[in-house]
Formats: sequence, C-alpha cells, structure tokens
Amino acid sequence: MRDRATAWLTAKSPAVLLPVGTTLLAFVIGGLVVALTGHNPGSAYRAIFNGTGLNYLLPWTSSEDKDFAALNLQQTLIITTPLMLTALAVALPYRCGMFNIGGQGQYVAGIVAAIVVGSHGAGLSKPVHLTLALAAAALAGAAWGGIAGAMKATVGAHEVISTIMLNWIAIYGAQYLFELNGPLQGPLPDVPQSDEITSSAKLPAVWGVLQPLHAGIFLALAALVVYYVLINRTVFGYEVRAVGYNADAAGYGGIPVARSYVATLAIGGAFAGLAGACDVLGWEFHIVTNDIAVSQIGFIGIAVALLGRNSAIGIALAALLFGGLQVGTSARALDPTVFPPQLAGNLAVIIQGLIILFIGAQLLLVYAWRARRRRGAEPPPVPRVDPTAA
Amino acid sequence: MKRPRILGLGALAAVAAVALLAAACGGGDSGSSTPAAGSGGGGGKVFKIGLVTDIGGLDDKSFNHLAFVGIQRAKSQLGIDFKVLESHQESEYVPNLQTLAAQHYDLVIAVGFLMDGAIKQVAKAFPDVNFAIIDDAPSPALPNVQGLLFKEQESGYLAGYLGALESKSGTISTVGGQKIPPVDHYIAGFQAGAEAANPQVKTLNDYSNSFTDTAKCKQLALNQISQGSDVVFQVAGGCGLGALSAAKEKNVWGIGVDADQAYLGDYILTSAIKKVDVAVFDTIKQIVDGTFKGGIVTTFDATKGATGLGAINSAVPQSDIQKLDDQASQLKSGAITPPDTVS
Amino acid sequence: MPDAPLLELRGITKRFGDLVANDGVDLEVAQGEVHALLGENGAGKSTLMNVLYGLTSPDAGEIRFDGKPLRLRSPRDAIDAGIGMVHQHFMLIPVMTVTENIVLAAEPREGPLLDYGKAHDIVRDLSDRYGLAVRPDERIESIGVAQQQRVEILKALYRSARLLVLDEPTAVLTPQETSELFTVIRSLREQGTSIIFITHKLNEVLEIADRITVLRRGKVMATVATTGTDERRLAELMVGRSVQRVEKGAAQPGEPLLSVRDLVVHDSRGLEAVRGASFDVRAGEIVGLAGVDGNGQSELVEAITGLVKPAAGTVVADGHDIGGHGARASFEAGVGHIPEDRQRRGLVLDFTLAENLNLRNVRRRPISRFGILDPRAIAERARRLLGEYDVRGGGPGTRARALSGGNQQKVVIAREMSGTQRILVASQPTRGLDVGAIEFVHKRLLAVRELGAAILLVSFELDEILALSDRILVMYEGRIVAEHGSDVSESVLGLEMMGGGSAAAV
Amino acid sequence: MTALDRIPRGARGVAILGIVVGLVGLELALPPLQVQAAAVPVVLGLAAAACAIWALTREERKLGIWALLVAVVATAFAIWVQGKSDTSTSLVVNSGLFAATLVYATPLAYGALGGIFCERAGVVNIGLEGMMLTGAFFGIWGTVWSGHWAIGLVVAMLAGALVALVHAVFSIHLRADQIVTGTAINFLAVGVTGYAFIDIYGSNGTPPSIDSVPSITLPGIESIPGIGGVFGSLNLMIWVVFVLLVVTHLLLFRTPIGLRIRSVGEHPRAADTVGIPVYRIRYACVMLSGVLAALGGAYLSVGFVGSFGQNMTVGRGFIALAAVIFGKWRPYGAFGACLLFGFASGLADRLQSVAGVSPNLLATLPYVLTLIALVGLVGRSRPPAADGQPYVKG
Repeated sequence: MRDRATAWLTAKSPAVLLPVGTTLLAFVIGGLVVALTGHNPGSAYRAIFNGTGLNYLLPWTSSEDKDFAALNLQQTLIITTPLMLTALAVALPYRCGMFNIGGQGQYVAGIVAAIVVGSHGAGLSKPVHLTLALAAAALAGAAWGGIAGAMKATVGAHEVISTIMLNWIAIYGAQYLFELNGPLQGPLPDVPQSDEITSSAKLPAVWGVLQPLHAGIFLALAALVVYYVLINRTVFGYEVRAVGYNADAAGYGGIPVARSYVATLAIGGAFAGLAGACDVLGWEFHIVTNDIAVSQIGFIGIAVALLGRNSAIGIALAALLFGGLQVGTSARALDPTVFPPQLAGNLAVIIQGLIILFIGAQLLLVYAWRARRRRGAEPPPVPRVDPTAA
Repeated sequence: MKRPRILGLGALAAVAAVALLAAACGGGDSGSSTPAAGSGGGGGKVFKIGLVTDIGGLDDKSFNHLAFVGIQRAKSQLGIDFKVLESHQESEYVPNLQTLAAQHYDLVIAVGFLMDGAIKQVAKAFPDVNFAIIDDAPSPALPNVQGLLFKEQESGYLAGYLGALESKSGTISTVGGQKIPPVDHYIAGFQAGAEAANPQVKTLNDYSNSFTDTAKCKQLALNQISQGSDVVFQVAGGCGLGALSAAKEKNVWGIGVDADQAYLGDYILTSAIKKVDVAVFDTIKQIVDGTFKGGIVTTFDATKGATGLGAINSAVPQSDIQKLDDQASQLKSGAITPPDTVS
Repeated sequence: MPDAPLLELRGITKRFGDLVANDGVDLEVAQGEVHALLGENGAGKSTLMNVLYGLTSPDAGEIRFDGKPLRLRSPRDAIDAGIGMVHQHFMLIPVMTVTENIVLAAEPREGPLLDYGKAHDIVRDLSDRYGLAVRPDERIESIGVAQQQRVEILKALYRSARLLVLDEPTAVLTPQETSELFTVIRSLREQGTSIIFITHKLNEVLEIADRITVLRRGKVMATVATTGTDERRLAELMVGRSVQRVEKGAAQPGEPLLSVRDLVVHDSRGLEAVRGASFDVRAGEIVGLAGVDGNGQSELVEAITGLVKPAAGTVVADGHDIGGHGARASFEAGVGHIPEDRQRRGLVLDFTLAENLNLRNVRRRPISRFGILDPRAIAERARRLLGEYDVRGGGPGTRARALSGGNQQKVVIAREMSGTQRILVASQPTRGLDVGAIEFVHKRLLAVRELGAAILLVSFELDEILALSDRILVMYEGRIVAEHGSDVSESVLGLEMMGGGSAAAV
Repeated sequence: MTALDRIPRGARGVAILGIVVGLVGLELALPPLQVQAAAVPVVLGLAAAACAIWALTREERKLGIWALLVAVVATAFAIWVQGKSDTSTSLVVNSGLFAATLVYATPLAYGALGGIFCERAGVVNIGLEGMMLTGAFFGIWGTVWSGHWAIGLVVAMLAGALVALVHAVFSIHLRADQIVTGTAINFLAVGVTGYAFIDIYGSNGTPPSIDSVPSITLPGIESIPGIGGVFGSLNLMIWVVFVLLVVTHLLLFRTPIGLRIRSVGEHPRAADTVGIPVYRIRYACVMLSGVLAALGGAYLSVGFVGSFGQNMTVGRGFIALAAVIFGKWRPYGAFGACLLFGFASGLADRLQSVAGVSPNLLATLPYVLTLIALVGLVGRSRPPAADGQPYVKG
C-alpha cells in the first residue's frame, strides 16, 4: 500500500506537488514582504482569504457573514470565469510550442465583437442572439490570434513579439472605436462608452443579485472540457502535441506544422474572445474606454496557465486562486488597519510574479525533495489542494 | 547534479533580496495614506457615510483624493463615521456600492462617471439608502440618487484667460489624458477663456491617451512649446506631471489641474480647481441636516465656490488679476457661460 | 620509440548511474606515438576521452601527463597542459570564420582589440607548416567537412597541443580524404606530436597506429603493437566473438517503384542543391547512394519524402506523382522514410512509443474515427509492432526518450515499414548504433527487399553501401555522377565522390 | 494555369505591392481626393517602405529601390500637400520631430543594447520591460535618497543587476524556460515597484523637485540651423547611449571578449571545449543587460520627466526587444529600429493636432509599423543559434 502510494506520488509529483509547493513558496515570500513593511502577514492573508468569499464554504462561517461571503464568492467566480478562458488561450498554443502573450488583445477583440452583436438585433430570441454574440466574439478573438499564427507560419515572425504588438493595437484600436465621436460610441454624447447590450444577449444569472454570477462560468468550464478532449482525445490534439514537442519530427511524420501554428493560436484566440464575451454579456453590459485601458484579464491568464501547467483541472484551480487574489485584495473586504488595500493590489502582483518564476524552475522543488530523500526522510505528503493556500 | 540545488537556494535568496530591497526602502512611514475608519464622538445619531472610488484610486492626486479630503473634513467638523472602498477594477463597483448599502450607510458616494451604470443598479435595489455620484447626472433620474456635477469649464475658462494674458508668444496649449468628459470640459473652457482674453491667441491641444505615461505627456508638451506655446495646461492626472516638467525645463508657465499644484514650483502659473471636497462635504452636511434630496442634480460651479483657480503666481501683475477677478464675477453672475465640448 | 610515456591513465573509472562507462582503464601514450583506441559504439571510448579533456571528472583513477599528475577540472586545464581534441561532432561555430574559430579563447590582441590581421597570419602560417590548406577568412558553414576537420586540428595545434585526440575522424571522410588525413597525422608524428586515434574501423587502425588499445564494455581488453596483429584478432577483442558479414542473396529486381526525373531542389538558402537528378529504384532491390555529406543527398531525400517542394522535375512513387505534395502524400503513396537524425526528426522523444508508432497513420481508422483518437486501437497496434520488431526497454506507454539508440531506431523502422509501404528511403539508418543493432537493421532491410520493396539507401559509410546495395549511385555536387554494380571497389567510389574519375554523368 | 498562379510571388511580388501601395498613397494625397488626414497617405507610404525593405533584403534590388522611392515620394508629398492648406508642414517635420525621435528612442536603445548582450550570450530576455521599470523606480528612489542623480543612476543599475541576477539564476542554472522567467520578472517588477512606491511615497508621489541629469550643450553645433535644434542640447544620457552604441559594437565584433560572448550564444559546447566559462559569461551578459535596461528606465524617470509613476515604462521594454530582432542582434541595426519606432511615435504626436486624426488611432501607429517591419525583416534574421537554450555542462 505504501509502495503504491509512493509510486503514485512519484508519478504525480510534478503535476500536483509543483504547483502547490510553488504557490506556498510564493505566499511565504510575499508574507515576508508584508512583514518587513510592518504588517502582520497572518492577519493580512486571513483578511485576503475572507475577501475571496471562500469562507462561504466553511461550515463555521456565521450566517451574518454568510451574505457578505456569498457576495465576495460571486465576484471571485465572476473573475475566475474569464481567467479560465484567457488561460486556455495561453495553454493551447503552449502545447504547440508557442507562447501566446496576446491573450489581452484577443480578449479585447472579443469584447468589441460581443458588443457590436449584443447591442443590435434586439428582436432576436435569446438563444439565437446570445449564440450569435458569443460566436462573433470567438471569431474576433480567433482572427486576432490567427494573425500572429499566420505570421509565424509564413515568415517565421516570433509569436511573442507579434502578439505583444497586436495587444497594443487592439487596446488602442478598441479605445478609438468607443471614444468620444468614435465610430461605435454609444448613445450618451458625453461619455466614451459603447452601446448597451440588449437583454436578449445577456447571459442568464445563476447566483446572487445586482452583479450576480452568470452562466458564463458554465461556458468556461465547458471550454475546459473541450480543451481536455481536444488535446488528449483528438487527432488534432495529437498533432498539436507532436508539433509542440518536436516540430521537426512532426513535419517528418506528415503533420502540417504551419497549419497547427495557425490553428492553435486561432483557437486560443477564440477562447480569449469568449472571455471578453463573458465579461460583456455577463455583467458589464457596456464598455467604457477606460475599462479597456486598465483591464488585465488577458495578462493574468498567462500566470494562470503557467501555474495550471496547461492542464484543464490545473487551470480551473489556478484561475480560482488568481480570481480569489484579485477579489480578496480589494478594499471591500480588507480592513485598512490590517493591511492597506493599495499595497494589497501590488502584493497580489508580486505573488503572481513569484508563482510564475518558481513554476518556470520546476527543478527547484524537485531538488528540495531529492535532498530530503537523500537524508532518508519520507517524501512529503501531498497537501490538500487548497487553492487559496492562505 | 549536486550544485544546482544549492544554486536553487541561491536563487531563492536573490528573489527574497529583491523583495527585501523593495521592502527595506519603505521602512519608515508605512500606511501613511491609510484611510482610517473613525468613531464618531458627541451625542445624537452618528451618521455613517460610505465612499467608493473609481479605478484611479485614492492616490490619483485628483478627484478621488479630493473626495477623501472632503469626507475627512466632514468627520472632524460634523462628527460622522465613514468608510472608503477603493475599486481596483471595474467589476468592483457594484459589489463595493452594494456592500455599503447593505450595511445601511446613510449616504453612499460614488466618485466618477465610470460608476454611472453601477449606481443605477444598486440604487434601485436599495431604495431606502441615499446615494450621490460625482461627475455624473444619472439619466433617468432616480429618487434616491443625487448627481454632483462640476462646471470644470469655468475653472478652465479662468485658467485659459489668465494663460492668454500672461503668454508672450500668443500661443498656449493643453495636454489632455484621454478624451473623456471631465477632461474635455476643462479644455473647452480653457480655449474659450483664452480667446476672451486675446482673440488672436492660438491654442494647441493634444491627448496622451494615457494617465500613466509621463514621458509621452512631457514629449507632447515639449512639442507644443517648440510650436511657440509658453503656457501649458495639464489635464492628464499623473501623466500630466510630465507636461508640467516640460514647462519647468523650458521656462514657460505650467498650469495644474483639479487640486492646487502650486507646490510643484514657482513655474506654476495657477491651477484650475475642482473642489470635489466641497461637494462631498456639502452633500454630507445635507444628510446630517436632513435636507438631502434625491432625484436631482446639483451643479457645483463658481457661485458655490467649487470651481475657480488655485494660488496665482506672484509674478502676475495686479492689473491682470483685476481683469481675472472681473471674469470670475461674470462667471458667477452667469454673464459668461463657457462651452463644455472641444470643437 | 621514446622512453617515458607522455600520457598515463591509471585505473580510470566513470559511472553514470548504474552504467559503468569506464572500468579501471589503463592507457599509456608515448611521445610521438599514434595510439589507436578501438572499440564498438558504447564501449566507453568517448567517455574516456571526455575524462581526458576535462569535460567529465572520473569517479576514480589518475591521469599523469609528462610524468606529473594532472588534475582536470575543465577543458581549459587540458588545453593548458597541451592536450587537444577533435570531437566527432565538430566544435566549430558555423557563422564564424576559420580564423575566429581557431583563435577563440586565445586571441592575439592589439590593445583591447582583437588583432584580426595577426590572427589571420598565424592561421596561414600554421596551416602552411603542417600542410593543412585552409582559407582563413572563409566561414565554417561554407566549407566542406574535411576542411572543417582541418580547422579543428589547427585549433589544437594553435594551442600548442602535444597530444592530439582524434575522435572518429574518418567517419565523415571519403577514402581519399582519409588518406590525406593520414598524411597529416604522419607529419604531426614526425614533428613529435602524440596522437590518440579513436575508431571502430579495423583497417584504418592497422594502417596508421603504432599501438592499439581495445576497449569493450568500459574495460581494456588488450594493448597490442600494430605489428604482429591482424583484423581478425582485433575484431574478436572488440566484439568478443567473430564478426559475420550479412549474407544476401542475388537481387530479383521487378518494375521501377520509385522514379526520379530531372529533379532540381533548392536548399534552405535558395541555392541549387540537387541539379537534375534522374534514377529509378525497382522493386526488390537496394540502391545505395554514395557521396560526401553536403552534396545534395539530404535535399534529394527531402524532395522524395515530400518535405520540400522540388524546383523542377518529377518524383513518381508507385504510379503516384508525389513531387511537392507534402510528407503525408508521400507516405500515402507508399514511401517510408528513415530520417538521418532519428532523435531530432525520426521521433517525438516526449511522446510514448504508442504515440510515436502511430505518428503516420493517426488519421486512419481504426486509430481515429471522425478526428477522435481510439486509445485502445493505438495501444494495440503499438504492442503488436513492438513485439514484431523486438523493441526492448519499454512498452506502449514508455516515452521514446527512455529507449536506447538501437531500440529507438527499431521504433522508427517499425513505423515506416509497417502497413502497405512498398518503398523505403533509409538515410544513415545505422548511424551511432552498436554492432548488434546495426546487424538487426541490415537484416531488416534485406528482409524487406526479399518482400519486394524498393529501397534507397543513403549512407556516408562506404562499407555499408557496399555490403547492402545491389546498385550504387554516386552523388557529387547535386548530380548523379556514376552508377555501378555492387562489385565496385572503394577507391573508385571514393574518387568519384570527390568529383574525379572517368565515369560520365548518368 | 489559374489566375492565382500568375500573381508574382516572393520578393518580387512584395516589391510590386510596395509600389502599388505607395502609388495609392500618393493618389490619395493629391487633389481631387486629397484626403484631409495626412495620416492615411503617410501610413500607406510607410507600408510601402516596409515592403521595399523586405524586397531589398531578399535580393530584389531593382524593384525594391523603386518601391522605396515611391514610398519616400508619397510620404513626403502627402505631408507637403497637407502643408499647402495650412502651415502644418513645419509643424510635422521640424527639428523637434527629430529631437522627439531621439528622446523616444533613447530608453529603447538602452533596453535594446541590454537585450543584445543577453541574447548574444544565448539567453532570451523578455524581462527587459521589468528591468526597465525597476531602473525607473530605483533611479528616482536613489536620487531622492542621496540628492544626486549620479547616485540615483548607480542605484538603478544595481537594482537592474539584481533583478537580472534572478533571471540569470533561473534561466542559466535552473534551466527554467527563459520566456517564462522573463514574464515572471515583468510581473515582479510591476508589483515590487508599485508596492515600494506607495509604501514610500504614499499619495503625494515622488517629490516635485529632484536632482536631474543635466543636458550637455554643444556651443558650436547649437547655432547650426536644423542640426542645432536636434543635437545642440541633449540630455547627458542621450550622449551616453551614442557612446555605448559604439562601444557595444566594438566590444562585440572587435574584441576577444566579444568573440567569446558570441561563441557562447552560438555554440556553448564549442566555447566550453576551448575553455571559455560559459556560465560566467552568460551571467555577466544577463546582468549587464539588466544594468543597461535599468539605465533606460532611469532615463525616463531621472533623466527625462523627473518623477516616477506606477508602470511608467508602459511596454517600452517589449519594443526594445522587438528592436533587437529587427536589428538582427546588431547594435547599429537595433538602434536604427529604435529610431524608427521613436520617429513613428513622434510623428503620431504631431499628426494628432495637425491632421485631426483620433489620438487613439495614431497611438497604434508605432505598433502597426513594428508589425509590418516584423513581417518584412524577421524571415531574414537569424538569432544566435543557442539563443534561449539552457546549456548543460558535461
């Protein structure tokens, strides 16, 4: 029994231990920063944890706090939804050997398309209108990602550079569309804001009031399933993985390498475009130019994908972690006497950076474990997968 | 294969070192800007006031910051109790407003027109809670929401008037952050005021498209200065500091915005002021006095002393100040109504 | 022979995990001696030389050089001591010039700057002195393999090497180039340089070496003087049993299965690499394509297997025109392909064996239906092929990376020859394999021939070409310059590979 | 033969496309069409130029030169024609434009030189952005703390080196994916500088008046018309970048250490076998890259605007990285790319008021140009062979 457990651990350790250990390490170092600037990391992290709303799930949370926790949890899940999708935008091309930094631009492309389709066609029935709006967003994201893919496939332009450029073009371009006197500015003459999404194109609410959790989360979870099946169970996924591991060998085996590049970046872009649609059709219902400038969803998606090691389940958990960090560090939940919220926002970014850093150097933890084994110690037990790790 | 483990620890140490360096730099005055929830003293009911900032945050050196100043003054003078919630992203507007409303705050103030949609939603859900929103006139009006608007164009007008008077070259300019209403109000007023002072004046205007890229704001201002501008009015928040830096470097006048920015140096001609603190304080006072009314829009203008200029540079001749005072009184009387859109 | 040995290795032992690569190896090399180190692939020759060059440190043992103990922590120490090495895979930087490569890390200076003029002169003087004609300003990527080898030797001489290690130096050379190299080696010996000559070719050893040390499985079998030994004895020492040549019956060629006509192919830089090649390969015969590396063989193979689009000409396989229709079309027309670099191109090393074995037919039923993979069918087919081709060291779920080179090659062959493939293009199919694996591959190729397949064998090893081919084509500068039966001599082929000989273009 | 096959392909086709695009731009600028926005013909002209460069680098000289000529004429004419209706020609093309080009190009050039060192030694550095931001913050912090800009720059360089050390340890010794590590550096820099900025300076921001890097005035040049406006008085750090440019070129291509650096980036094992310490050289180059990038950031904060704002580098590090690639990993080439980007930014600034085009739309111009240039040039550029690949000893 023990042997089997050890064997399982050995096999699964990179997949489970690395992300969990990495996250813990990042939080410990983040805690050091907190402590050194004269705050109590323990209470700061507890406050952040409660801010995520995950305490809703704890049995001892009192009923008074429960409403507040529910509100926070709804917000966490609202952020988690697009993060899962923008993470997929990174994960799929990653399996094909590419690093898509263009999730943000593809997300913005999706927002624009969702608004254009979602704010027109008020007479359509909900399923039709919603489907059209989602499809338009996915297509726009796919087109934006596909440009980078086509550039890679035809002239070998490095996708990292081209997607960075496409991000800025999308961000400024979308601001242009909705700015004052812009071509797509909404009905308010003084406000640089888009048209409103008509009710027929809004995603249904599933939990809460005012800014409730919307059905987009099911869309994101479905996308994770699609991704899993696509990568592991289809010829397409097989070919993508072959190209990702060894493009030369894949080419020798008759796999169309260039097409895989274009297809994965386009499908990845479609996921990011859906993320934009989820936000716009789920809770924003319009976009102000300022929102485009400050949005970070696509960039955080990179961290989510890396932490989730590009696996479907990993991405789901990592998105919950990062969504929780976003919401938990907000001022609403954080008592300023415990930890100043302005610092908390930056702390969240530091922790994200540390996680990416450590996940990139998988060896770090493997070495640590080996060192323990050499000293004859037992391998560390698998910690319960607690995505907040607070 | 033994070495990398040690090096792994070395890397960890280096990461920690970077983090610590950052931390060590800030040993001293941690949390200096921490808004503290006060406990109201004195007898009677202690009113609870909530403030929700937009994504600019309290450090925007602009209206969020000024709103905070106003609520602090209300605490010390009116004995209210308050809580400030900063929003880091748009998705926090509704939950932040909702949280304060659910806790039965007597007044919830939203700062910034970006929260227009959010406040409409929350106000409908909490009809018993009073709301106010700065820089926005909710349409259609809601019975429990008061809009607080500013005539930034009046401040801009006076700034432009003074700028044109002090300009030797006959060319003056504005650097806007983004083409959004509060920014354009200032610029429109500035251009009208300049023309009133000197019909031949030439006004230049550029947008940086960023409230953070100080280098770009500076470069735009330098370009304007090279085209002859000798008065630069920044309407770009933090980015605008770059524009003022260009004015300083090239020995031309700079004009600050929102708050009084005279502290930056004696190259500051004046600042176009928008007294958000006054608006916040006044509105809170209405609550305390029981005179608060929803469904209306209160416009803060020169007559309420909410718009106008900050400290005027001592180098400005008295004759010009008199002309300026004359314009200011005409604004108050309504004889002059500057435009609020940039042509 | 001079008295005191220049180099002494005592009891060198090096382990990699459970594998003992060197097991108490002793070796002595005298001043001005050519000492051959003979052994199969995997016998531990390269490991021993890496120890001697400071690239790996031994777990036990001692190195003495010039009578003094020598501790090598890095190649720098070896160079400083006077040890030079020419690696099997050249350690040259393609985008840099001959001069830059030679003076790297020991550059002549003029103030803070590199004195390019002086460096140029030094290189020219050195190459004149040892009769190694190289052009100092040429880029490495634009000169031939033999030239590159000379650059490597000059690199060592420039660093005043007293002991020169040549690791399989003749593997990439034609017979003529080999004999030129031997001339150089003799001249070095006359000037007092000691040489360790690593090889697995018995005839070369007997021709050039003074003494021979034979390694097997990390152990020294014997050190013998060249005079007084022969090929048979050496071969027995080397493999532990007498070697057999593969036996093959007479060819029974059928109709042409692969027809190449007037083929022109450009290389990656857009230059003509194949300049109008025409030939047929018939069913049931092995056609050997001889030639020095870089004469268009790779491009020819890539055009036939659909990896590059030919600029002109046709490739017809089994009646299908496959010129420029892609790798898939080529395979569908029945062309299997053993690529020259199996690690880089033949296998996806991070894929499982099952995934690798189905790389070619992943779109076919029953492996997939409507784009969905059938894991059971994949594993089943993999298990069958692994058994059929006697692949050892893993099952369908094992990653290809974990297998030995020989077994990896078996996986490639299993994939490329299974199913309905009637044509096989085998490019360097035995490169880097040990004797047992080579034998397996050769037998397999002949078995396929018996079944009526058409095989195009591309190899730089003339032994292999001569042993297997029914017909031999010689390629030089993008053209087929000669055609022979299997009875042609090595020297004739060698001459033609250099562009000499009287054979008219076919 | 289908119609599609008759369209010329490759360099020739691109050159012809360039000529056509340039002519369309010219046509638009002329009456009766005379598009009011100069941006349209200018963008077309620049696109034509990009096509021309593509063709030229692919041995299609004759048509390429034609395309270039048409592009230049179209662009110049477009601006000139605009000037006819207004005095705006001088507002767009003047010495200020070239001065602005230099100012925009300088931080990029520092970053690009850093990127060249790093990548020539075989380490990809996508963390340039973070290193620049780090330099921008710590440059200000050091200047405020010490009261001297020079000490501020030293602090910036130290901070840049420290961040680069993290990149070096993770990508050289721990063999992490260098792009992932670089991304992490970028996140970390935003978080750390933002945290420290608020913790130290709070809502007041950096002090209004700090010691700043002086400008160097060349009395002789200043009075020369045209050139004087550009080079007459430049910030010391701009002069320094010119010097660094030449020094970098000499160091990389004319000195023994340069040869060794390049050998490590091309073929680390070959370098190792002749005794070059591969790891040490990579560490040195990565850290030097951090130092240079930090100087680029410090130029923005201490050198140019005299204050720090959160995330004030706004993606300049990424542009620097793109410049490295256009410049084919050569200092002069990369500097040329920085100038192109700086020129596009400066042009966009000026076209805003003159041509009345949306500033948001113009803001995309530098990125669009970069993208076009990427398509046109990258196919031909070859990175150091071992760029991005960890080296395993032994």
